[in-house]
Amino acid sequence: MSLLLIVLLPLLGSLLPLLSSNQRRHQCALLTAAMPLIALLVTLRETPGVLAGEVPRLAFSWVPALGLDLALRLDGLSLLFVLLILGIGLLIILYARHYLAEADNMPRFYAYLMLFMTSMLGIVMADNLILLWMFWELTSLSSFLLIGFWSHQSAARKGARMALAVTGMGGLALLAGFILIGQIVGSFDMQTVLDSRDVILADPRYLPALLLVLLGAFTKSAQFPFQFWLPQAMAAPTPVSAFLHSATMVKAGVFLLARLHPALAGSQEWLYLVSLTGLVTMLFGAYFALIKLDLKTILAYSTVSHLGLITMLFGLNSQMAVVAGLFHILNHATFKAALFMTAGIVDHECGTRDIRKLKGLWRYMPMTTALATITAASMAGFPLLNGFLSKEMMLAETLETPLLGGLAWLIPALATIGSILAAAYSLRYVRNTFFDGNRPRELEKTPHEAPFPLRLPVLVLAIVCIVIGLFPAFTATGLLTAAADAALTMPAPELHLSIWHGFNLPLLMSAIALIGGLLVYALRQHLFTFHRQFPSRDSLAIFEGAVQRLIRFTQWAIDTLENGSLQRYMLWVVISALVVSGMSLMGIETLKGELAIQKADPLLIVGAAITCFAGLATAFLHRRRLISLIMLSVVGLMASLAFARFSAPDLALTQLAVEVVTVILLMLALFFLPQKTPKESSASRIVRDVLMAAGFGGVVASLNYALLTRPLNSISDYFLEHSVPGGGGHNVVNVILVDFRGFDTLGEITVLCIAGIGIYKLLNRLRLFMPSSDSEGRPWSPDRYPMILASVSQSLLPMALLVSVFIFLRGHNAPGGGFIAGLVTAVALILMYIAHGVEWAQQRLSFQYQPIAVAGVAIAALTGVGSWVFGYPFLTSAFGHFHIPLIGDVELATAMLFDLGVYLTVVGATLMILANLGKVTTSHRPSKQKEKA
Amino acid sequence: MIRPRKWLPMPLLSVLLLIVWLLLMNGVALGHWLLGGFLAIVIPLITKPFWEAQPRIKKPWLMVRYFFRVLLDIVVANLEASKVILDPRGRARPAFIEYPLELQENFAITMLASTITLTPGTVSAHLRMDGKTLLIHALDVGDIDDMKCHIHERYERPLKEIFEC
Amino acid sequence: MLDFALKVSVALLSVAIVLNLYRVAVGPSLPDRILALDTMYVNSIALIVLFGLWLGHRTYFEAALLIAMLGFVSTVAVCKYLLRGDIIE
Amino acid sequence: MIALYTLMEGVIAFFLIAGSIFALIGSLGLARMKDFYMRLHGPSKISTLGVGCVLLASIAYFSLLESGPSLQELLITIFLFITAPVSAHLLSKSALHQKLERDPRTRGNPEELQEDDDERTLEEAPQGNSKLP
Amino acid sequence: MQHLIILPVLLPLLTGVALLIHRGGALTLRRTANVLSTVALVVVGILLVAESTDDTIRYYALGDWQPPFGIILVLDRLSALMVLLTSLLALGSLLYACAGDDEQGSNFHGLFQLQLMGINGAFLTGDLFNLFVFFEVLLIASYALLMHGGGKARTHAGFHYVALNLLGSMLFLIALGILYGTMGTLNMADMSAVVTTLDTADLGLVKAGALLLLIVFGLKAAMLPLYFWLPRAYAAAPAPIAALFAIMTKVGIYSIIRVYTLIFGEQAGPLANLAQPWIWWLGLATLALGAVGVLSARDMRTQVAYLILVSAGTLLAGIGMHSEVALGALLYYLIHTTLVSGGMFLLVDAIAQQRGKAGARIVQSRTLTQPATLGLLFFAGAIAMAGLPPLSGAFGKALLLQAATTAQQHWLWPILLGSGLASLIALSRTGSTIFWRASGEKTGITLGPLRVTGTLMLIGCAPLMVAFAGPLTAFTQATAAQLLDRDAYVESIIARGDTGGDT
Amino acid sequence: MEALFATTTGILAASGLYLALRGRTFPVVVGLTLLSYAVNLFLFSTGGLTTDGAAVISDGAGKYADPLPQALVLTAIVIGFAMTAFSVILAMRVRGDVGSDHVNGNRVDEPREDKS
Ligand code: NA
Ligand code: NA
Repeated sequence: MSLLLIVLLPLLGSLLPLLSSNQRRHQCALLTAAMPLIALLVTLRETPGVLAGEVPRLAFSWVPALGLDLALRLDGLSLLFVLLILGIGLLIILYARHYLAEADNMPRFYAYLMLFMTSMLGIVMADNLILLWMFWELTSLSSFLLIGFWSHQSAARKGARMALAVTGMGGLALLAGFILIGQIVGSFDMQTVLDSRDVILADPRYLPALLLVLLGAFTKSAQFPFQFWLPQAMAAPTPVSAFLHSATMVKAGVFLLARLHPALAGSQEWLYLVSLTGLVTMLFGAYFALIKLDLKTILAYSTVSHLGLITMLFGLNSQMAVVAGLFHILNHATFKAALFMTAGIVDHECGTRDIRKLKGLWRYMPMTTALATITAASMAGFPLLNGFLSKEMMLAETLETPLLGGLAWLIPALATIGSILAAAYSLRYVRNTFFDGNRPRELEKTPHEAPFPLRLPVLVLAIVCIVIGLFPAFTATGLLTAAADAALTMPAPELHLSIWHGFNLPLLMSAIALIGGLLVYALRQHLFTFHRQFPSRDSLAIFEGAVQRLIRFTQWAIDTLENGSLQRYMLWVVISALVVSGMSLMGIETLKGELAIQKADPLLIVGAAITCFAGLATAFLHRRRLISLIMLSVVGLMASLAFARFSAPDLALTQLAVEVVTVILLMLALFFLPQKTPKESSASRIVRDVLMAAGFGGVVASLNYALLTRPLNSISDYFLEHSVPGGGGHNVVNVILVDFRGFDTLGEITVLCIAGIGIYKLLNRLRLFMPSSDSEGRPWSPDRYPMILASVSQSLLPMALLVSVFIFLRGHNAPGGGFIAGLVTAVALILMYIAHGVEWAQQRLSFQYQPIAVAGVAIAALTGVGSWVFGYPFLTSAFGHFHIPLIGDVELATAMLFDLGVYLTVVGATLMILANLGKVTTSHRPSKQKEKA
Repeated sequence: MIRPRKWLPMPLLSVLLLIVWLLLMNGVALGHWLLGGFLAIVIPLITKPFWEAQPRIKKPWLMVRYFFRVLLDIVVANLEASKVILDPRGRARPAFIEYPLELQENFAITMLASTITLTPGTVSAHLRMDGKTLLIHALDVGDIDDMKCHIHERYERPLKEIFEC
Repeated sequence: MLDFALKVSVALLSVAIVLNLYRVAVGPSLPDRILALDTMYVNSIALIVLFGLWLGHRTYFEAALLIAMLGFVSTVAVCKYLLRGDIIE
Repeated sequence: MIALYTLMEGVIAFFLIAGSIFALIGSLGLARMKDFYMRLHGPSKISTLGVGCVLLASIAYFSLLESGPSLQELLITIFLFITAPVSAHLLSKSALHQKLERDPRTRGNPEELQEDDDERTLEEAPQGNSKLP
Repeated sequence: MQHLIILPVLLPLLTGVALLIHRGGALTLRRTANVLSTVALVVVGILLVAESTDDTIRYYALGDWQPPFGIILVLDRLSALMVLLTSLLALGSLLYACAGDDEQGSNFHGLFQLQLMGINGAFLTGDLFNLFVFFEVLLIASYALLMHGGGKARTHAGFHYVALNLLGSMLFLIALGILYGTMGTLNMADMSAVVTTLDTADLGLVKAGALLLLIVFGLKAAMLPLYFWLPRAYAAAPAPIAALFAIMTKVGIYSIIRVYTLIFGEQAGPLANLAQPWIWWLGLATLALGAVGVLSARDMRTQVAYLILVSAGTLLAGIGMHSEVALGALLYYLIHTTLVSGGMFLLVDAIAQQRGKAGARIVQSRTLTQPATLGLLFFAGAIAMAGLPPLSGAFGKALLLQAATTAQQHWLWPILLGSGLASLIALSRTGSTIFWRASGEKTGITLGPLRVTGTLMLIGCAPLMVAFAGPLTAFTQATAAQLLDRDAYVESIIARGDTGGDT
Repeated sequence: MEALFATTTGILAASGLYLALRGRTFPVVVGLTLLSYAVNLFLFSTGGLTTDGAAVISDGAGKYADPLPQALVLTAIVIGFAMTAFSVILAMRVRGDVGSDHVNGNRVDEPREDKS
């Protein structure tokens, strides 16, 4: 349980500062510090056990499907890191309290910081790979927020994004690597993984898994060639740099190397990949640390270099090297955090971090100078300080490495060069800033010593440096042994940490490093001159440029692909359909099935010829739109005749009615759309479309033919049998519509109703060009409502209504039904609109269309609900034949009520569409008759 | 109290509707009569507002005579027109005739125009907006004035009698 | 006899419809085409009725009635379009 | 009874043939005539009559089949006779509006077919492409 | 409670009808009615999910006509899940809309309910033609809602959307015709039974029909060459509607899952799994292109639209992997992506409102009035969408990655991870521009409680889905197992029919 | 007869599709309508072509046309009508809002977007 506390307390701590206000800064800092402090105490309570070799673990099952458990462990490795994170974290909280300016939002800063602390603790304590990954990515995210904290600075924003992109990429790779490992091992449980080295190394997936994991670790720990994001992260407030980008987050990568060392190390791949990357990074970072001008950038590059060093140690496949690496993690965290804080103090008090502007600060800030000197010396590997110890161990290990075979001497040589450079940049950092002359130039404000609380954390860390440096055996051995135990497959080698190991090669190398560093520092101007030959490369600009290019490329790609042309989009759909159906058709041996071919009579041939002709004419005369429309009418008429011919009178009626309404609608639209289509398509476009259309038609025809010539064993017989006894109707099609498949019909009238309402929406405030003359330029006829038409149409209305009642009532037993009846009524009313105009008709219709249409749907639905009363499912119909004396047999069916709903919907929706459209187009159209009236 | 004007605004229409209903139902069972009667009352009530000017037939018996006269003329006219169409040499004497109307009621004018279209080789092509001149196109006409006279005597006058007198 | 008469009638009406289509296709004017379409509707009524006779059902009565009604409305609508552009005004 | 049947069959056949011949002649007129106004005559009356005949045949047939009067088709006939003239009227109206060419033999020169711009001034002309407010 | 299954269709239908019967009326009343109905729908959804967990497949025979003759609604884990998901998404969108978007045009509330009816119907129906009908209901409602409030962009995108879907409907009908013409039935369970007894001469035809259906569903699901309608339509839609539309692509996904596991699944003999190879490669391509789109987006709405495309590609690839584990994984991802992307549409709109003239465009603009609230929500939403921990997107992706075990399936890894990186880069750019680069006067427009609730409700699902990932994944895995157990499905529908499946 | 019917369906489908691939709204709508006629014929024919079947259940009738596809086509026709109607009005709306009836993406004034 205490393990959970260690992680969760800082998480709680991320909420506490938000409760405080920006004005009450002390309270805020105290609130923030409370939780990690408790966590630290909890950790310390666990420490003796852990040092004694216990590994407290805790696991809750979380997502079994993912192999994710909420599992934590506190082994030596975790403990080392937990202490670093919490210890330095607390110092940072103190430091930040005095570092942040009044304008900075302190609660938010602390919240981010605590969030980061939680995720870091999670990484080091995770006992499950997926859980580790989750915390891993969380550090990237909180780091993003912290780097971008001063969001008004462009560098901060860009630096934050770049860090997120790089570490995010690494994180995703890491996930892939973890999942691969999980697939190899069969579990994400940390201990199982750590125990499965043989399985993992023998698996062919080992190399990809290793590469992916290393990608994750190297991006996080800023290893070459991913080092570039770290210096840019220095746009963050200095406490962040000190905490995340030197002491902790960047250590996550090397932590991971240590953590997975038992599972992944030991192979040649590991040896070469890890140690060489580390070596290169070490040299690269050290070189740039010497060149750079900004204090924090110098420290950032030195961090890169030191991380390289640690990485190299973990790569060496030697147990002692791992111990050295772990030791250096501890040491680097102490001195580098302290150094960053000194840089922050300088920045805070002088307003600049430019090493060229700074000099002689010791006069103004003696204590800071002292602390910086001590910690920098540690960084340089000066004896009696902790940096010296681990560096010497490192040098010793480089001598032992089997790397590079005959060229093995290169490794210690290069390591020594790295150490020389380290000594040089440490010296440069201290001398150029605090000494070297009397007074700084061109400073915005007069420097003075920082307030004590700002120096206190540095002091603490400097003391730690000294204490460890002086009494390594007493202070560090236990912790290191425990950590090494966790990072190694076998018990850690016995540690003999001491200041003095006698005169040996490593000591010589250390000495060379220090003296060489002095020399290099003295000759640094030559180095600068040499470096000036290279064009300066701003990684931020490069990254930003790359992202910009990427985005421009994607924009180009998307704009090219999605050019806004409906034709192209349609074409893709058609091509897809052609490909899949064409391929399937090719798999058919013969298109013709078993059924005998029926003979075609001349009438059918004539009908088919007319239909085809009209269809083709509709297409090829499309540029003359009205003629195309007339041809479409012919097709519609012929289709309806075909339905009649093939024994489907209901279809014939419906097709006919719908066709006429459609044509009226299209004509209404045509008034406002151009009446002709100009010739626009290129010849090649036309050829392409014709081919595509022909292909599509061919496929449709082939499918149709194949289906027509194959026998069908269908469920339809059931409907024919049950229509009369079960549905109470002789017109099977109608019974299917209102009963067997009444649910379809309910959906269908809902569609119609929504279409009406949607169109009403579309017509809202529609502004259109109204042509004052037809396509030939003739002005419209002044005769608005031809008298003869008006006169005849009014007498047709009652007849039409009567006919629609007739068709409605017959529907269940003969062709007809609510739908057709509705269209007849609607068409008759539309005729009124045509003959007399909107105003006239509207005055005479006391009802609105939307309620009618909606009521239709409601009636249909409620009819369905009615069957619940009798304990039947929705839409269950009931019917009965009643014999009433004198009147005769009467059949009543609930399906008729349903059909009434259909009728009303059709009337309402159709009129909603047509009449509303008519209304919209009519307002304020000048006309002589109106003036008269 | 029954107010026939209110409940039966157009008795003639109602009768017509009832007949049409019985025709549609193709039977004379009592149920058909009842439903037909119901519709014959309801539909005129619904459609009443759509009647602009209700034509009043003053002399229904004349109407019947007129109907049969037109029926006969239709057959004759069709035979004549067929002759012109089938004439291999395409002999026709087409003409536009401006026919001055005496009729004033819309319904009567409509009936005249329809009659003219259906009968003697003529189509009523256009009714001028003033409502006083009917433009007639004739397919094969000898003397235009004779034609006008014929129309007037045979159709317009009876219509005038039926509706306006 | 009836059979023969039916067959002849169907043949004649088919020719009539083809002639209508000819006029629809060649025009030359829009009123010509519309007139031809209207005639096609009328001839279709005859055809449907003949079909009912052929089968001995009266199930096609409604179809004929509807063609008559809707054919008229659609002709009226197109004419209105030619005259006024706006059908419903 | 048989005789009546045969007689009725004869009547039906007569109406059928006559009707379809009329319909054909109407369509022939549509196809053959010289100008639109002449083409209008065939369909508007001959075709109508033709269809009417066919409908009469149908009435006769079903009356015979169902041994009782069956006058449904009468409705269609009446409907056609009411609507055909209106269609023809509107069609010729739009033809006149479009000032379609007439056969040179045509006598009479109605003002509707004269080329003048008076109508243009009657309404709307100055509006141009007006946008709705 | 035998009628429970039909309530997800009937409840919104009746509410919608009641709301539409008069255009006017008190706005508050409408809002209340709509919200109450949607809440009731959530409750129904929960009950349905609870009922489905006993692994019995229930059906509701409409009109009391037994399958395969009548239309049935089928309740299994998947349909219950989809219904619940829809109602949750709807509630969030609706709350947001009630803050004022509903007043931008007429009939919003009624159409909203009818849209839900269409979606729920599509999820529940067990009849292929009925599926077509509900597709049309949901489409026409979506057309109308897309146009809510009007505007040039909406109209233009709308026409593309409508025309393409019309073409899609035609293809659907052709496919239906082929399948009916060869199998003689429309009930999906019955089809599943019939497909095993097909004559070899018919196989090619059935295959054509089955693959045409894939085009149709792919069009809805935004599969690669068919997705073109999506970015503009979603970007142009009013925010609450765009949010609701997040479920629309899932209707396509659902249909693909249903049809290609039930009818053309393992048991379909020569036609077994005929669509999965297509779905796999096209899904990967969609995923990749979606990522390109996310990077290319010039405004936030478009960006979220492309994120929808990314998730569609991910889901399709998951289907293409064609294993129980993958199916379970993708269902978890589906829940996540639906809710969170819905929330993102709302959020992006809320942000745009506070940015003055800049609107949703990813350019420098004024400081937001409520940067903290919106920033926090955006951060969470972006993390979830990009698939970073600790939110649900990460879990979904990790589950899918884990499900990829064969060499071919490993293609998913670089593409899925790459798209995640692209999203991360793009969203961090967006976030930094919107929240960090902002300067100048605040507009003073604030987010009302309704908008906050709606957005929070949807984006808040991301952490909730993490906290309850255990039971959720257990449910989705069981759903996947149920989906692949075709025999149980068919037996529980066809065998129970009184009249028996004698085809 | 089957070949004749299938050819007709194919030609209508091809004509409809050709129109649907044009660059203006009106031909697209007309094309989709035409296509829907073809599709309706196609769907209808999947139950087989019955030339002299009875339309309603009666004792004497021997053959019936498959009623199920008819019902499906009826539903499809109605839905198709609703969709066509919507798309027609939408086409007008496009003209009203965008000022052109192009759908080929070339001449639409899209809102200019600032380079970010
Ligand atoms: Na200096
Ligand atoms: Na109008």
